[in-house]
Amino acid sequence: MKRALTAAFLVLVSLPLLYAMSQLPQHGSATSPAYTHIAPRYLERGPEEAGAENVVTDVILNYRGFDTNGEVTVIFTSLAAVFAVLLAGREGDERSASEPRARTTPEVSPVASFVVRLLSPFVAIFAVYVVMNGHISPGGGFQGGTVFGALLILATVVLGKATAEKLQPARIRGLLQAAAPLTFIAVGVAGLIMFGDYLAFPKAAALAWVRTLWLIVIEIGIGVGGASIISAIFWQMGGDR
Amino acid sequence: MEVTDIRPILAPAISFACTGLVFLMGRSTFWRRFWSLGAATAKLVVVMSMLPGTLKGTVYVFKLLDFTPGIGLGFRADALGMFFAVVSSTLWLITTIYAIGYMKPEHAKVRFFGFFALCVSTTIGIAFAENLLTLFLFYETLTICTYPLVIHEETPEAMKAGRKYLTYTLIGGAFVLLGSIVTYQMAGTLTLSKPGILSLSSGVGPLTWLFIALVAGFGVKAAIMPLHGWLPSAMVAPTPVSALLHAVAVVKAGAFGLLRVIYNVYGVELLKNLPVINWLAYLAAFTILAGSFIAIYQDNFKRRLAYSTVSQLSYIILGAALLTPYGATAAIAHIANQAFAKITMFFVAGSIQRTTGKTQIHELAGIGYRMPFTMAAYTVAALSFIGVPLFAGFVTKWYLSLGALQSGQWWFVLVMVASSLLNAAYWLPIIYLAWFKAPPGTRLELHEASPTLLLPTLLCAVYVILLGLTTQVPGLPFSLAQAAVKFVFGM
Amino acid sequence: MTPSSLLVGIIVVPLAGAVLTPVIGGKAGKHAWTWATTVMVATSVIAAALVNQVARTGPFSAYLGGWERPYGIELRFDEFSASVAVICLLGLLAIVFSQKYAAKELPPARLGTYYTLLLLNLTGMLGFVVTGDLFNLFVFMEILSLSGYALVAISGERTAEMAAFKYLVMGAVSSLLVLFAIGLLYALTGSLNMADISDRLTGSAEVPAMLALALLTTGFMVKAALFPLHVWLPDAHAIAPSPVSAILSGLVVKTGLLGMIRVYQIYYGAKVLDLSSLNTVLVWLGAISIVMGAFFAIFQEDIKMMLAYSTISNIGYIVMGLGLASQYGIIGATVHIFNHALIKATLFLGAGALIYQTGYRNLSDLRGVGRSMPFTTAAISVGAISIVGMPPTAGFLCKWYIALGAVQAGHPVFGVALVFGALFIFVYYIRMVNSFYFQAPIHPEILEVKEAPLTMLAPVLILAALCLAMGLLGRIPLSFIEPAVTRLLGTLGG
Amino acid sequence: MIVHLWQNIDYVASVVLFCIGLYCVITKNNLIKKFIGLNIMETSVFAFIVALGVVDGGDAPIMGAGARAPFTNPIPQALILTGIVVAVSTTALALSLVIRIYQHCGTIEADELREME
Repeated sequence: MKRALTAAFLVLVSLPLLYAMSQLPQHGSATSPAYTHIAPRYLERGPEEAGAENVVTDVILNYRGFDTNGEVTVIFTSLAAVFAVLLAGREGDERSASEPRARTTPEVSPVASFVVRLLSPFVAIFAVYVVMNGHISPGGGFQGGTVFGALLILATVVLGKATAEKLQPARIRGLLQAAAPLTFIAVGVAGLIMFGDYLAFPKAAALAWVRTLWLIVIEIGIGVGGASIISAIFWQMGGDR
Repeated sequence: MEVTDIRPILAPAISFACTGLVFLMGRSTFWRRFWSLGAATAKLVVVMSMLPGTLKGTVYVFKLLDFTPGIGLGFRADALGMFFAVVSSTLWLITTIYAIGYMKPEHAKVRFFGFFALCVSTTIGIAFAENLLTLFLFYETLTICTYPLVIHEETPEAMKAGRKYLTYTLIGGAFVLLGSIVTYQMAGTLTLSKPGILSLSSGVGPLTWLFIALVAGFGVKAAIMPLHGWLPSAMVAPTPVSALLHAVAVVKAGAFGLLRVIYNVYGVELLKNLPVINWLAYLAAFTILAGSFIAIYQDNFKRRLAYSTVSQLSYIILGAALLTPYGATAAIAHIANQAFAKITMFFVAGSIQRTTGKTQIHELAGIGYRMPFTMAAYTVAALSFIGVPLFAGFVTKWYLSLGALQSGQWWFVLVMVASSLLNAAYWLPIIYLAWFKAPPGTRLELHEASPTLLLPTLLCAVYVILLGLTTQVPGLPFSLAQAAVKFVFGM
Repeated sequence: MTPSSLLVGIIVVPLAGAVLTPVIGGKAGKHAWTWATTVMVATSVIAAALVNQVARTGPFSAYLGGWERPYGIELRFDEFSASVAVICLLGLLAIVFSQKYAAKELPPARLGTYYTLLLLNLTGMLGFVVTGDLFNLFVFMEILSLSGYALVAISGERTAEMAAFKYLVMGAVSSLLVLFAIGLLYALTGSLNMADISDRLTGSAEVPAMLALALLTTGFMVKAALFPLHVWLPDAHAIAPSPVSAILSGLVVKTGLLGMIRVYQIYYGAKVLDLSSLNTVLVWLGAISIVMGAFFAIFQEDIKMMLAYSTISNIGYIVMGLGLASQYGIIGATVHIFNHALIKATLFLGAGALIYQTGYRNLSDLRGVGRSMPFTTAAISVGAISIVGMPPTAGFLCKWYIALGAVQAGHPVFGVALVFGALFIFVYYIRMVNSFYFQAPIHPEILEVKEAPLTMLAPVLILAALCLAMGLLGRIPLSFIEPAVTRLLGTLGG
Repeated sequence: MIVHLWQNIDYVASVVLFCIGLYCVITKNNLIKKFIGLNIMETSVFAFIVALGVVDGGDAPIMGAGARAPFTNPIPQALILTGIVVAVSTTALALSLVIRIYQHCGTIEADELREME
C-alpha cells in the first residue's frame, strides 16, 4: 500500500518535473545561457589569468576557489562528524566502539602481503602524479588524495594499522587532517594581504608561473588532507580490525 | 498645555523598583514592609504633586523610548488618567497597610508583596499610557502579574481559578491587540492625546466590528456580562488581592480602557453615528440588573461582593455609553465611588474572616456586636451602594440619571431605581443579621479586628462619606472628573 | 580593516578556529573550550564591525580572488546578513554554556570534536548568510547540516543516533532539492551569482523557473521545519545536548528561512513569476504550523520536547510573515528570525541548566525547582512570556508587526489566527511556569539543588535580558531592517 | 512537448533516477538501502548538472597543445566535483550512524527500530 501510494505520488510529482525539463534550453546547444554567459570567459582567458591549462582546475581552485575552500571544510566536517558518532561513547560502549574486539586479525596470505608491498611505491607515485598534474590534465588534489587514501586503506587491511599509521605520525595527525582547509586559509590570507582579496592570485602576466605554483600548493594541501581524512574515517569505522 | 516631566513615569517606576527591592531584600520582614510602605507613600506623593498642575490644565508627558518606528512607550498624565491614578495610588497605600496585617500567617510573602507592587505599577502605567500600545502593554502585564496573586493559595481550587482567570483575560487581551492593530492601520496613530483618532471615513461596518473587538477585549476585565465568569472564581485569592485588584486595579483597568476607547480612540462625536454604542448601553444596563440578581443568591460573602462588582462596574460603562457630559461625569466619578465603597466591603469581609473565620453570610448573625467598628464601616459602604443620599453611590446615580435624561433615554433612570432596590435587597439583610439578629443564648463579646485591619477599613469608610457629602475627598477633587469631561466633549 | 576583509574574516576566522581545534585543543579537548571561546569572541568583534558598517553605508560586497561579479564568488553583506550578529552572540553563549555542561553530559573522548563541530556549524551559518553566490550557499548549507547531524548524535544515546539519522535523511533530501534547483537556475541563466541570476532570470522560461522556485522553497522549508515537513525536528532538537538544541532551534532552522529570503530576493527582482500563489500557500502553511506546533506541544511532558514543538509554531509565524508579502509582515518576520533565536536560546539553555542541576527533564519532576534555582527559572519565565508574545518582550513586537502585516496585506483573518495561536502557545508555557513555582515538588530533594554554575547562568541571564531589551528597544532592529525590506518589495513594484 | 523531451532525454533520465531514488528513500525499510536511495538521488542531480555543461561535439576543457574548440562547459564539472565530495561526506556520517545504531539495537530495519522506541 505504502509502495503503491509512493509510486503514484512520485509519478504525479514527476509530471511537472518532466514538463519543466522539456522547457529547458536544448541539451548540448552551444547557444544556451549556460554556455554563453560566464563559461566563454573561463575558456578563453582561464589558462592565462588563472594559471592552469585545465580550465576545470581554474574554476575549482581559482575562479570559484572559495567553493572548494568550503568543500574541503565539508570533508573535514565529515571527519569530525564521524569522530563525534564513533569515538568512545559511554561506559559499556567502549568495547564495541573503539577497542579492538577479542578476535585476532585474520592471517593475511604472504602473497597478498608481498603484492601490496610491491605495489605500494607505484601507487604512491601515481597519487603524487595525479596531484601534481591536476592543472594540466584530469586529476588534482581530491583525486590524488583519494588514491593515496586508498593506498593507506590497503596497507591497513593487509599490513595492519601500525604500518599504515607510520605515514601519519600521531603528533602532526591533527594538522595533516586539517591540511586542506589550512592551505586554503594560508593561500587566501596571503592573497588578502598581498593583493587585497581573499584567495587572490598574482595578476601580472609575468607571474604566470607563480599562479601555477600556488595552484600546485593548494593541490598538495588538498591531497594530503584528503588522504589523511579518508584513512582516518576508515580507521574510525573499525576498518583496522 | 503639555509639559515634559518625569513624574508620569516616576510613579510606575517607584512601584517597579519596589518590586525589585522586595524580591531582593524581602526575606526580612522589616525591609519588606519598609519598601512596600515607603514606595506606596512615595508614589502617592508623586501623583499628588501633579494634581495642582492637572487641575490648571497642564498635561505632563514623558516619552521614554520607541518600541517601533512611530509608536513609543509614552506616558501622559491627563485629567482622566490622573483621576484613575489618584484613586489607585491612594488605595495602594491603604491596602498595603491592610495587607501587612492580613498576610501575617500566610506563606510566600515575598512573592505576594513583590507582585502586589508590580500590579500597582502596571495600573499606574495604564492610567498614564500615552497611546493604545503602551496601554496594551501594561494591560497584559497586569494580567500576567496578577496570576501569582490569584493562585497564591496554590490549592487545586486556586489553580483552577487561575486558569480560568488567565483564559478569560488573555483572550480579552488578544482582542485588544487585534483592535489596536486595526486601529493603527485605520488611523495611522495610536495616541490617546486627542478626543478621537478614528474617523467616519473608515466606514461604519469596520468601525463597528473594531468597536466590538475592543469592547470585548476591555470588557473581559470590566466584567461585562457574559464576560464576567472569571471574577467570582478569582475570589479565592487572599482578601487584599481581591480588594485591590478585583475591586480596583484589574476591573478598573478594563473599565478605564473602555473609557479610553470611547473617549480617546473613537470620540463622542464619531460614536454618535454608530448604533453599536446603544447596544453597549443596553448590555451595561442588563449587566447592572443581572449582576445584582445573581448577587442576591450568593451566600459566600466574597462571592456576593464579586457579583456586586460585576453590577457596579457597568455603571461606569453605562455612563460612558450615554455619550452625554453628565453620563461621563458619572462614569468617571464612579471609578472612585465604587472603588472606595467596594474596598471597604472587602476589608470588612477579610477582617471577619481573619478574626472569626467566617466566610458565609448566614454565619454573620450578631457580628455587629462583636466587631462594631468593622460593621459600622460595612453599613456605610452598603448605604452607599444602595444609593442613599449623602453617600458616595448617590452621586453616581444622580449624575447617571441626569445623563440618561440628557440623552433622552429616560428608561435608564428606571434601571437606576431598580438597581437601587436590588442593592438594598442584598446589602440590607446583612445589616439586619449583623445588628439585629443576635443568636439567642450566646454571649457576644467585643472582639474587634486587629488595628492594622481596622484602621484601613475605617479610613475607607470615611472616604465614602466624604465622597458623598462633598463629592470630593482631600486630594481627589470632583473637578478633576469634570476637567476630563470638558476635554472629552471639547467644552 | 576594509569592509571586504572583515567580510572574509567572519568566515575564515571561525573556520581556522574550527580546523585548529583538534590541534590546539589537546588530547582530550582540555583546552578546546578556551580556544573555541577565544575564536568566537574574535568572530563576534568582526560581526559587530560588519553590522556597524552596513548600518552606516548600506550593503557591500567582497569579491573573492579579485574576480568581479559574476565571474567569481561574491560575498554580499546586506541588512539580512546582519543575522551574523545573532549567530555569533548565540554561538559564543552556547560555547560558554557548554564548559560544564558538555563535560558532564558528553562522552569525554568526544569533547574536542564537540567544539570543533560547534565552530564548524557556526562557520557554515555565517557563510550561509553572507554569501552572494547560490552554489556557495549550498556548500555552506552542507557544512552546517553535516555538523548539525553529528551534533545531534554526539551524546551517544541510542535515541540520539536514530534522531540524527532521521534528520540526516530529510536534510540530505532537502539539500538535493536545493541543488537540483540551482542546476535549473544555472541552466536558465548560466550564472550562479544571486544578483546576476535575478537580473538574467527576467524573461526566461516560466515553467522551469517555477519548478526551481518550488524546489528551493520545499528544500528550505524542510530545513526550517515548516509543517508538514517538520517530522525530523522534535526528536532531534529535544535529544541533542542543550547548547546544541539552542543553536539548532535558534539558528539552524532559521537558515532555511534566510535562504527563503534569498530566494525572494532573486524572484522578486526577476519579476518572472507571480509569487502570490506561493505566498498564499506559505501563509496557510504558516498558520497551520502555528496551530499544529502548539497543539502537539500541549501533550509533551519533556520540557525540551515542548520547546522543540514550539519552534515549529514560531517558524509558522515567520513563514506567515514572509508569505504576507507586505512591508510590516516581512519586517516582523525578519526581526522574529533574530528575536526567536534569542528567545529559544534562553529557553533551551535554561532548560539545559535545569537538567544539568537536577537530572530531571519532565515538567512534573521539575516541580518546585523555582525555589532552588530562582535565577534560571526567572530567565526561563521571561523567555516563556516572550515567546508567547506578551509585551514588553521581544516576541511581542514581532507578533504586532506580523499581525499588522496581515491587516496591511488585506488578510486580517491571519492576524486573528496569529494572535489566537499565540494564546494556544500560552497554554503549555503556563504549565511550565506552574510546575516551577506553584506546585508542590514530587521529588523533595529538588529543593536542595543549587543554582547553576556561573558559566551556565550568565549566558541564560544575558539572553533573558536581551529578550526584554529587544522588546523595549525593538525600534533598533526594526528600523535597521526596514530599508532592506523596502528594497525587496520595491523591486516587486508595490 | 514530446519532441522537446526527446531532445532533453538526458535531463529526463535524471528526473527518472531522482524519482527512483526518492522511492527507495521513502519505501525501503533497511537504513542502508534508504541511504542507497539517497545516493541514487544525489547521482541523478549530479548527472543533471553535468549534462547541463555538455556541448555537442565538445571536448574536455583542457587547453594545451592540440586542444580545439568547442569545449564543454567547465563550470558544471567543477560544481559537481564539489557536490560529489559533499555526498561522500554525508555518506560517511550516515554509515557511521548506521554502525552505531546496529551496535545499540542489533538491527537496522526501520520498523523494528520504531518498535524499540
